[in-house]
Amino acid sequence: MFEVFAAVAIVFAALMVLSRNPVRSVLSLVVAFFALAGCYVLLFSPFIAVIQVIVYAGAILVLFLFVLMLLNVGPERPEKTGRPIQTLLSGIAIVLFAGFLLSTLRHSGSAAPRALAGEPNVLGRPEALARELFSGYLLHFEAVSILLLSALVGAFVLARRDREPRG
Amino acid sequence: MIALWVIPVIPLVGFALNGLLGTRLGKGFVSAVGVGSAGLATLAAYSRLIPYLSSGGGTPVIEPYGSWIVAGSLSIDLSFRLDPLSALMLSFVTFVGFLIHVYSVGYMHHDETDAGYARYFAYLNLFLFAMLVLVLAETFLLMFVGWEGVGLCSYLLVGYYYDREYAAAAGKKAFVVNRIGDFGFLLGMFGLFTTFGSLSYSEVFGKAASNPALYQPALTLICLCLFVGAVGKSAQVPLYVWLPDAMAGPTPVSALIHAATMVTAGVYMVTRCNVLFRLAPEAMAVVAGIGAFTAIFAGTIAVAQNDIKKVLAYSTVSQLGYMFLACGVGAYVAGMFHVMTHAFFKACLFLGSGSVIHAMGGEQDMRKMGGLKSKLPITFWTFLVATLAIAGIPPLAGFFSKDAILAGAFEAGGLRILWAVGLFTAGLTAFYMFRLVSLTFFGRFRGTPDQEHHLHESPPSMTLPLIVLAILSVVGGWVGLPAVFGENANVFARFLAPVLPGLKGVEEHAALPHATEWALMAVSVLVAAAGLLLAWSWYARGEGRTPARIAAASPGVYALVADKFRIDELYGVLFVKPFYWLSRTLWKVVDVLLIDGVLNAGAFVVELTGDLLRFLQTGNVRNYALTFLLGLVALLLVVAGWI
Amino acid sequence: MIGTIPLSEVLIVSGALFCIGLCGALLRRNAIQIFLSIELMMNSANLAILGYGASLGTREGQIVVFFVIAIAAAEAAVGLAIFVALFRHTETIDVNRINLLKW
Amino acid sequence: MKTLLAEHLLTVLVFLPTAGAILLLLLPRSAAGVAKVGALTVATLECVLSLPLWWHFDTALRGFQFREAAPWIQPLGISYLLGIDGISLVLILLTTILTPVSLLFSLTHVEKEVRGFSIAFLILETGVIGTLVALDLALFYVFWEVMLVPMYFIIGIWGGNRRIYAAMKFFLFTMAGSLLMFLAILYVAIKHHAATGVWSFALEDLYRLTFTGTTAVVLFAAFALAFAIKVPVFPLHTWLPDAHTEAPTAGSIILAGILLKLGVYGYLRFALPLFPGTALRYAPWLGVLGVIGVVYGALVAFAQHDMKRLVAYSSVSHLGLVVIGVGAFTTISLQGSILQMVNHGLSTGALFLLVGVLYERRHTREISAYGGVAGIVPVTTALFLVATLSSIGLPGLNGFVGEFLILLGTWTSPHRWWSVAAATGVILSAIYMLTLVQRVFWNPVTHEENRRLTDIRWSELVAASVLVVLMVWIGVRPNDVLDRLRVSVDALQQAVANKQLVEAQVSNPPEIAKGAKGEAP
Repeated sequence: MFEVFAAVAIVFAALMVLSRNPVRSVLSLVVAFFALAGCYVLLFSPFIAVIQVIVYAGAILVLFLFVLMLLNVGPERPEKTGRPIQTLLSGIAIVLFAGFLLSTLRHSGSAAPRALAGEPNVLGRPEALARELFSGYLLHFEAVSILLLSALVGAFVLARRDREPRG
Repeated sequence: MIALWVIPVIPLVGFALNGLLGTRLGKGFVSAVGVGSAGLATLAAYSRLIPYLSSGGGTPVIEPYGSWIVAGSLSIDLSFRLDPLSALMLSFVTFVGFLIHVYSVGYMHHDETDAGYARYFAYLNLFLFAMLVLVLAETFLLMFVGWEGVGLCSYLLVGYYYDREYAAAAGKKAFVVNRIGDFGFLLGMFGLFTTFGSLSYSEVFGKAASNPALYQPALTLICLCLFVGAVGKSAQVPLYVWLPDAMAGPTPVSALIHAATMVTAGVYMVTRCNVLFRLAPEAMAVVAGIGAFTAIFAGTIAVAQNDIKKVLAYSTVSQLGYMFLACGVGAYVAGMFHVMTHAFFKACLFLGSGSVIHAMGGEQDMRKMGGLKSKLPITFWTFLVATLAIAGIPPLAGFFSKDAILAGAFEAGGLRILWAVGLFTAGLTAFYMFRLVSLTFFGRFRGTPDQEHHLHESPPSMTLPLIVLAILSVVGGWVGLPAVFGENANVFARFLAPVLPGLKGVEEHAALPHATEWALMAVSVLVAAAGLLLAWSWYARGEGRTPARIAAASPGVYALVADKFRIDELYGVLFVKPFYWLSRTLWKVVDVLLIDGVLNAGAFVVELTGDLLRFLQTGNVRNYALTFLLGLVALLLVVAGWI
Repeated sequence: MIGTIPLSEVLIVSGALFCIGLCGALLRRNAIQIFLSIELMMNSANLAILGYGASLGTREGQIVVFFVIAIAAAEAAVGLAIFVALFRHTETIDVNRINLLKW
Repeated sequence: MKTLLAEHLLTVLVFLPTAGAILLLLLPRSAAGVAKVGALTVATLECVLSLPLWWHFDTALRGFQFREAAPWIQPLGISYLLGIDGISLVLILLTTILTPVSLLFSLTHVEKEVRGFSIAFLILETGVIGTLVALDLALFYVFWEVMLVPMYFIIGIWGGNRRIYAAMKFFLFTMAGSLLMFLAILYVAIKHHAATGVWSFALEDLYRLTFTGTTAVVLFAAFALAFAIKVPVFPLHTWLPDAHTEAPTAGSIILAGILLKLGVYGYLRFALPLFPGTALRYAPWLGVLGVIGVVYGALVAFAQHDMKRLVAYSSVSHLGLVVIGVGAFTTISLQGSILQMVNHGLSTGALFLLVGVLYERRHTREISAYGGVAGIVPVTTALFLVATLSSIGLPGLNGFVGEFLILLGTWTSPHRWWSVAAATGVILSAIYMLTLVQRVFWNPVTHEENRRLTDIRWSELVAASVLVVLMVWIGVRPNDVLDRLRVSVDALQQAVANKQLVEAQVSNPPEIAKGAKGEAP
């Protein structure tokens, strides 16, 4: 099951990157995120999976779509002056990095402990999660809420059309 | 009995009152405070002097008032000393000072604003304070306080007419040249401190007198340093150049500071340190040499001057040289005697010239005067008395003091060259002084009709001091009659004797035989009389035709003398110009070019590097991301140990 | 094993997604696509965190991911606002044509 | 309240200005008048509070007084240690007097961003006093840098035309030196840890360390460089004319009056007792640089046509004299140097103030723009004359005592010729200062606009009079100051001598040796 979700996620992620049309990119990513949400469920995190669907796939990516439509950006045109060196270097770097990453992860993955503590569905139960979140991580939670508030204000200020002189 | 500190503090209070309030309260108040404080100081001084004199005056009175500076092994007390030497100075400084304050009331009354008048009297009082500190001090450092203080007042009073550039420049010159002397004085004090461990007179002189052999090696240099100070203050060659310029100040100032009191401080100091100087014969020789040279050099210049005050200024320089000549040959008493008599007659001469200038409406050129005898009778007669006194005509004061100096120079032995120079200078003095009198008071009036109309005798506040000083110029010498008039005739010498303690291993000159002394007197009187008569016949009778012929015969020499041997110009080329050049060069080259240049070069390298490196900043986000990734990969490779 | 899933598998998937995102971030020129790629990379990290959390049997993995998602939301809002402002200013969101950072 | 003051007087003195600055921060930006008066009030209160230090200072006690101690950054052994001896005492009083004086002067002369100006000044005062009372190297460094920032702004915002250049130069010069010093401080503290196993930045702990060989030379050089820049010693002086000239009048007063002294203070408090052997080995160089500074500063001053620049170069000359006194290291010359720092603060402060009086009326510092103003502004002239005389060392005023002690003390040291060379400064200073006076105040009036100058204002008069009164006071009763320096200077010399012995005994020169076995210097 996990392999299926993973395969879908990887394929659509690749589609997202390869597509020249940004709208198609976003939609591919939505699919990839749904697949990831499936993975999360299998990793005993149903609550996160739900958030992934609602917040990430639902809210954030829809916001991207809005912006794309607002700006009305067409598909990426091929560049006149290619940047071969940069592309080449990027390729090399990515390959090196990927190789390094994958080889390392394979090893570390196998070395990691695999014991399960408690019932899987206990681990993922939302009320247990909430209890822990609002006891041990209350301060962090509040901090994040302030961060969101300021992001809200910041986004408003940045995207405001009428730029009267400030300060 | 009044404490000694009260004497200088009275004029200091006067200074403070006049300085702070004088402008507001008007001339009446200023005169009252100025003259009053000088008078009170005189009274206070005499209230100490009379008991001191009547008690015989042998032992010095030292009044300590606590310590001033204590640091490490240095301990300077604030203390005053009354001994015969300071008593002598005190007596005439206060009295002449007071007379000149009185004179100033008349002299300054008409030509200045309230503010200027207050300033004048404030400075004058401050000067009196500083001079009294100088005279009464018990330590070298305290003397230095007065020493620099009088220099300051000289600066302020010479530059009194500050809106005239030459006056301001003259004041500055006076101060700076004096500072050069003070530099020597300072070094002398340092030497004294390291040699004797103290700067107090009693300790220094006591140690030196009790163990001359121990201290003798260090003393020559110390004495020379101290003498540099005296050269500056008393306007000797080569530092005399400020004194003639100092005539830019008001005339009473010239009388008080630049004739009677301040400029004699050098002589006072050398006399004060006679114990040290007598242990340093080389230094004494230098003193005598400089003194003699100054006497004849300045006397020569005086012959060719036409400005009435300039003649008197060079005459002062010359007379001061005379005093140093006396000190240099060991005739300290004669030197101090001349200081005193000179104070009387030179003050009288300056005040008289002030009266003349006053009458002439500010004119100082003698070529435009003449025939003032009848217009200014009191001035004329007092001036004549003082001239005869300075020329050395018996029985006026100058005769005795000058004779004592010449006798001392003669005694000193050697080739008697010092004596010859002194004698020649005496003749020169008589000549140029009578030239001055002839040009000013005899002959016919050569000024404008306007000036002639305006001629008048000065007010009593000016003539009274003249009369008093003239009387003193007559009788002042009688306290120091030479030995030929009897063994105890020289009251002055007997009085000052305690100041000149005997020194082990230093022999004193034997007194001259009476016959020689009579002969010397006769010679000096003859020379003086010759000078007088020559001047009289050339300038009063001949109306200057003979000297004009002489001048025309050798124009170069005459111009050189008239231009004061162009010493100022020489100094300009030797010191002033290079100084200007050096200061500008150091600034522009070392500071701006070298130091800042090096720094700016450093800054430039940084800027250049930045200019080059900034091309790495393409502004392309992907480049940054790529660089970031490359860095990360490299780091990972390093961590993994692949590189 | 997490249940039946080996941790290494989770991590490899995560790594693969990360590399794909990296390719996108480096090779795409459209700013929005770059942004999307970054979001993908973030999700790959989330996957790894959840995998570790599950394998260690703690809830902390989930809590961290929860915060990451919250912050991602904030970041997306501000980032997109910047793009809007940028687009209004330069009429493009092609990062090769935007070089305001250039010296 | 009473005990707070009694036991924590130094803390109160350090932070009272900061508290005042915070209060001012609460004011609206436009409340210029309140900000001025408020800052002046705080500074005056500070001055009043500092007076008990003067009365209650025990002149017989060796070591530091009015001590306070509290832990600060414990893991690193950094603590809040305060205390003063005679040397810091006189400089503290100089600071607390000059600050209100400059603020008083600024009452009528600062219009731009008054609140910011007042705040900068108060923070500056905190920095200076903190530097003077800190007995912990880390604390000292913090205050040392705190001092830099407000001064940078004072020059950069309220300065003259080239203020940015001047502020930059000032900042870079000072920063360059202090960074080296910071490294040296860290190194010394690390060595202390290595030697004793305890972290400490406390000065008296670090005094016990002994450094020899190259280590000592490098460390000493780092300290000395920082302080030499601040003084400034001859080739490092070029920031000073620019900073002084461009700074606003009040800034120049503080800069010349106080900040420069901290260089010498730092040298005496840190560089010298920490590395006495090295310091004394290189003292001849210091003295020579001082001699060059005296003559060079005076000569260059003479060439200036900007009044403030002239006074600034005269500072180079005067501080050169102070450096000579320190280099000669005799009891007399050291006392003279410290006294001369105070004197220079007063006389140069007064000179800058009075130049400021003219500048604010005529808006030019060019000497040639003046001439003959003595008759128009007599009171200013009189005060300027007194300040000049104090500056050129006229006996009876303060400058003389300091100069005399330095020259005499140096004369008694092995370097007699320094004294001779430096004594020429007596002549040179008279030349350039009197030339300035002549060209500004005497001579005929050549510029008609000068006839409309108004004489000194009350606030300016009070500010200047305070300085003049102090000049006369120190000139007449120098012992009041010298008494407070005596024991401190003595202790310093003794500590240096003791430690030199220890240094000589250390067998393995390049490495750090154990402390002097609990022998407190």
